[in-house]
Amino acid sequence: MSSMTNTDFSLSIEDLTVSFDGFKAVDSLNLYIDKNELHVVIGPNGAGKTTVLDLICGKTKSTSGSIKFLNQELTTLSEHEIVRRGVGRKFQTPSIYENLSVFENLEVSYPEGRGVFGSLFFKRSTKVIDEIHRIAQEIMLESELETEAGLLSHGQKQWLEIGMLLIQDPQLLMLDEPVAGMSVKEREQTAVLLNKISKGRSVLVIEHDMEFVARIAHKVTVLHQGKILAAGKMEDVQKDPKVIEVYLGH
Amino acid sequence: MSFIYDKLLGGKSGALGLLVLSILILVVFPLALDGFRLNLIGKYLTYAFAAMSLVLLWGYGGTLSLGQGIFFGLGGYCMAMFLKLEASSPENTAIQSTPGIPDFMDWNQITELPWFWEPFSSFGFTIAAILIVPALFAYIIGVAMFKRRVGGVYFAIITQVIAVILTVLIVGQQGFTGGINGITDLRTLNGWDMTSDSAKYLFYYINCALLITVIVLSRFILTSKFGRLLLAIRDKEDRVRFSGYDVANFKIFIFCFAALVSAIGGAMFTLQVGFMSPSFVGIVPSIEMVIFAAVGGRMSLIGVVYGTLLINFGKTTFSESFPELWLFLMGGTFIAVVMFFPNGLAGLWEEYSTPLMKKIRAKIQPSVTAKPSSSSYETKESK
Amino acid sequence: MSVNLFTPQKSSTGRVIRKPRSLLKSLCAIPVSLVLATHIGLVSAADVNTTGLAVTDTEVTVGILHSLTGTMAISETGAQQAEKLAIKQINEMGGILGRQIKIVQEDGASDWPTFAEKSRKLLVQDKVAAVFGAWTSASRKAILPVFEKENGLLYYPTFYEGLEQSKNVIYTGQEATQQILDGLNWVAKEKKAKTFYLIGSDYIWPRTSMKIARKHIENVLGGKVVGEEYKPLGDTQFGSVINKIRLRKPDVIYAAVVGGSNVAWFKQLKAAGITSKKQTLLTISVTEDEVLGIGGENLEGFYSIMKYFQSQDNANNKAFVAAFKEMWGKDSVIGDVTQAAYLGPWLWKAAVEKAGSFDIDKVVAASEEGDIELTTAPEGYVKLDPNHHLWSKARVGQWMKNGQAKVVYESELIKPDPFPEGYQ
Amino acid sequence: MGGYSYDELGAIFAMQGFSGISLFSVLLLMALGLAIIFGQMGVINMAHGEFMAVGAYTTYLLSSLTETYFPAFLPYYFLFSIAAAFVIAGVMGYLAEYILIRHLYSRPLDTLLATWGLSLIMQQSFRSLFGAREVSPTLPDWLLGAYPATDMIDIPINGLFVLALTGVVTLGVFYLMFKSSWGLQVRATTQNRAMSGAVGINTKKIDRYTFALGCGIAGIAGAAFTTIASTGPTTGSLYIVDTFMVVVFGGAASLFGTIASAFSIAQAQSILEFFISSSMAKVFTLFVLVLILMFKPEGLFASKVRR
Repeated sequence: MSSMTNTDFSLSIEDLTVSFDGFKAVDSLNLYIDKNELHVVIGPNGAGKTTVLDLICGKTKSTSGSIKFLNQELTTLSEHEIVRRGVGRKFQTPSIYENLSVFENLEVSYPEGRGVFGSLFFKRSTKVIDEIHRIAQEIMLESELETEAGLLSHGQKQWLEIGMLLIQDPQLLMLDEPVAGMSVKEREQTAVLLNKISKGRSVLVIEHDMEFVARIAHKVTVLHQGKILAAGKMEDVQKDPKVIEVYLGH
Repeated sequence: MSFIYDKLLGGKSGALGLLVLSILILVVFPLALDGFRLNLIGKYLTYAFAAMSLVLLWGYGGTLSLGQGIFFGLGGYCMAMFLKLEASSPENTAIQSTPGIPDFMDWNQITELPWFWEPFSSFGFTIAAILIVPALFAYIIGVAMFKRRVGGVYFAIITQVIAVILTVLIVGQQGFTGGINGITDLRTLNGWDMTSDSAKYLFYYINCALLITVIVLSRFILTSKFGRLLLAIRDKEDRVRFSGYDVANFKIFIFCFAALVSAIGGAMFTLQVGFMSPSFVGIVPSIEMVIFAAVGGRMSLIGVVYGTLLINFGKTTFSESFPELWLFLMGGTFIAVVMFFPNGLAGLWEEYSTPLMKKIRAKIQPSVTAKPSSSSYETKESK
Repeated sequence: MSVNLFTPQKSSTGRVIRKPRSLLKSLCAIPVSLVLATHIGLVSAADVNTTGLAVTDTEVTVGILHSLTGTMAISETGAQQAEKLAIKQINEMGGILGRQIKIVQEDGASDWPTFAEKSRKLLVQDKVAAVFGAWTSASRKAILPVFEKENGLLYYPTFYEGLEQSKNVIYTGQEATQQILDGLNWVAKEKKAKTFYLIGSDYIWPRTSMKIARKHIENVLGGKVVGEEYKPLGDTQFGSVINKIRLRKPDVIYAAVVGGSNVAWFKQLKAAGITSKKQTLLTISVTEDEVLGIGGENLEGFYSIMKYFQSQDNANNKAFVAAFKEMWGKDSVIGDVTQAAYLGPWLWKAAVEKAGSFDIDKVVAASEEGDIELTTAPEGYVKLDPNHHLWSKARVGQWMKNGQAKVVYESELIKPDPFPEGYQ
Repeated sequence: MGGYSYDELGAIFAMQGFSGISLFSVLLLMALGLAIIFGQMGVINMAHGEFMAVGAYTTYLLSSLTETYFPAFLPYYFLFSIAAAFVIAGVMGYLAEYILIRHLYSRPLDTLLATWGLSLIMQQSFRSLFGAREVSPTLPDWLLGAYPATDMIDIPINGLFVLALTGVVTLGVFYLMFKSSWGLQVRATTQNRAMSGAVGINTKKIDRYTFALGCGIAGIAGAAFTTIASTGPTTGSLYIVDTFMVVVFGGAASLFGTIASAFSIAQAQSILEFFISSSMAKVFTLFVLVLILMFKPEGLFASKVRR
């Protein structure tokens, strides 16, 4: 490996700033994520958590700063190019194709035939079908493959979206509130799922549910008003007086 | 074989639907109707091309164009330019101050054929132009709009404005375009009398053949992964984008294809009706095309053919007997379709015929139970 | 016009044909036997009914094809009313060749392909012996190939740009030169006009008319065109154009603005202080029909050049206006095109009776001999030229506040010249 | 411009400026109602032009009635007809919202189609009620003619009147939307429907009145236009594209944007028409608008929202 300082990290965000009409939603942010790391960002409403994800995946353009993923600069790329570099992102509300079946949802996400003509002549080979079945099993939806996605329960929709990302085998997986609206049992299952899928890739999660965060996080960053308030292991962060003040004072 | 069956004909119900339509337009109409009525049907069917282009673009792609008249008109004008040049031979136009150019140019003191008219003396070039010019124009608009992520309502309004621009331009530059009268008095195609009965039958059958070809081609697109992506883009554009697709390219492609399909309709219109005018380019015809699609069912390639036929037939009959009522009926249909039958005729058919068919089938083969089929993952294209 | 002579003077129009001269003329042109036969209604069915047209022993079918809906309905209403009036009067007088005229009416819906479709229906399905209809040039251009293909006969009522002469069309309105040249001569002479500003709607008729006007102004009158302007159809904003006119200070504004734009044009002229007190304006696109929308107060003192005005003072016209109002209501107004449309059925009647047949070719041949004339025409007298257009007079009318025009000038009979030498 | 004196050029310049301003006031008056409906509610009202025609026909009707029954009242009826146009078009808008629009809020493209259907029905109703001919109300004398500002400058009185009316309506809208509690509720509903409902705003009622207000203003515009053009069954459709361009170009939901957009479109059109042919001026103006919209799809003055 080269001697550059950040090569060890899968994702390195440095000095990232974005402002909307003078309001700095994210302010000189620095954030590093390792391979195999499951990193959780927490913070009160309006702290800029979702904006950070938007910046990484290219939905929002930064005002200044850099985002390097596997040593490639992302800020100049368009959304689909960033995805093709290996970054997957789940949205806050489940974003799936309600009119397509679960199978078709996964098939559409399959990382082949991504061009216009590629998709016209895309063949549903056994390889594709096997891969879809494998992912469906992983996200506990194998029995629902033919169900129209709109008919799934809220939790199942969340899983489906995660599955649609997994089928692309991303190196960085970003999940915005993956257990929102889930039952206790579904949370359990999701925690297991997240632990399993963080092997071999980096995972960046935004979450409110502290109990859940404690269960899954390798590392936690607390964001407040666009800036990092604290970072480190969950138990350390929880003791931090600044963090307590922000959460209680809120 | 199964490729053809599944992908091009759209499986069992799709193939059946196509078969019924083909028999209707290829056999029943020519046998049942006199030349005059058949020619009318032929004219209506050219609008069906535009309506089908909207199925792809709007029904599946979720992008409503209020400017399909642009492409219908461009196709029609390309064909009309060729025919007009043929009709403007120096012998036919000896009476003009400059023989050999179209009459309307002569009236507007133009003494030389404009450069962009010249290539249209070649039939081959004209056919190429009908296929390429509208698609290219759509490509330019598409790149400019979709790459900048102009969509939805804004796209609809901007396409409408482009239709207005084109109409004003055609009307204003009448020395080059024939103005508001359009390009008229087209009689022969390669020396062959277009107005004869045999020609009319031939054009009718060519029109039908092209229509069926377009349906089959569109089916291929819609049953491919591209088709599912279109639906996906319609429902959750961002999700598609964040699954690694350059969404704009897909929209541009389907917009170009839709333009091409409309243009074929326009060219066939000119051949069968014998003239082309700016009244097929502007806002009103463009919105009427949307009506045809909405009434037939915006998700059904075959449904819109029936929708187009029904509306136009209604227009002809009603305006003959109750011209007063026609606009009320048209407006009412429009509102009713939007509010109560968003899937149009095709939706109604599905709702009422499918249970009926099931009942009949159950009576005939009571022992057959649902079994998993190999095509169980196929996208359901409605009829 | 022989038939009228044998008709008791019961109808208002029958009255006007009492001049013995026209009897002599007609008798010269028409075989005596035929005239007699016609009168008694004994023309043998075989002679007349075998033309492939909808003609029976008692009835002959004709078509009326105008826009009843859409933007053109406004203009075309008067024309179809006049045609119906003429047909009703002819029927009351015993019809043509002993046959009553039956009307099939179709709606062109202001849409050119619909015109083409309906004209094909009239000719192919209804097999009508003649069609009275179309208004705009665009609709005529759209149906012309149909009439030529199916060998129909169209009576077209509107004043138009000329440059056309079809075997299958009789043009009962004036072509461009008949309307334009005399008007320009008059304004040059009476108003000592030297500079002209031309303004029209942007389509073929105003442009062709302006082309002819410009040539006449520059080559014949020795005047100067100081501006030429075309507004898109339906445009209602004339501010900039009016300012340009102010800057150029023409002696005459020469206008051919049509449709809804026309109203805006005159309202805004008045609002800009350009009234007949300060400015001479001559228009070729305002008839009594348009005045109804524009309002007489906005037009007062301006001039129109037409071949007919409702206020024309002659016996023919008085009878016509009375009959029209009786049939279509007191408030009806009659414009130039309405009158021209009224001539259609009468010209057809004359030609059919001369030919002794409804057969299109025979009727056209009879029409082309140059001796069909209407002494009963409300506009006075017209004659059908072998080139299918009418000889008629040009008249200048000055508009009054009540929406009627005072005829201030009347030309000699002008020979129609659809392809004018030196004006193309 | 040889051959013209400075006085003449100055006068033309002044009058050309006024025709630009007069076109501006026309465009703005047309667009205000639509800006409210499209900007605040997201509804694409293709029948907007027909609501203008309702106002124009109201004026025509009142003019005929006055002429027949109260000729002495003729100089004043016009002011009343503006109020009547507002009320009648507003009530019709209220009904249209209740019967049609409220079912379609989640489907903006479908409101476009449904209101197009509505516009067809309205057009035919006008034709059945008032005939196919274009009509013009008899205008009071004080509205006709020109005010001779100098020897060479004539200012059209109808232009001044429309300008003043536009000013009054714009101020009224501004007050309603930004200074009244009702406007606050409208804006709150636009920004967050669910939340507004939760804090006790009757969002359904707000929608209905907003739509009615937009249509009412269209009615005023229609009444005002009888001073410059005539009214026919299809008059409304002539204005609809221009109106949409003004609103979209200005950036929906921005009152200031609508004003600025109407101003720039009017000046461009008016100045271009002075130098090139009207149809090319129109083509050119629209083409530039489309180009600009491609780069700024949200319009010139769309507020930047953090999403």
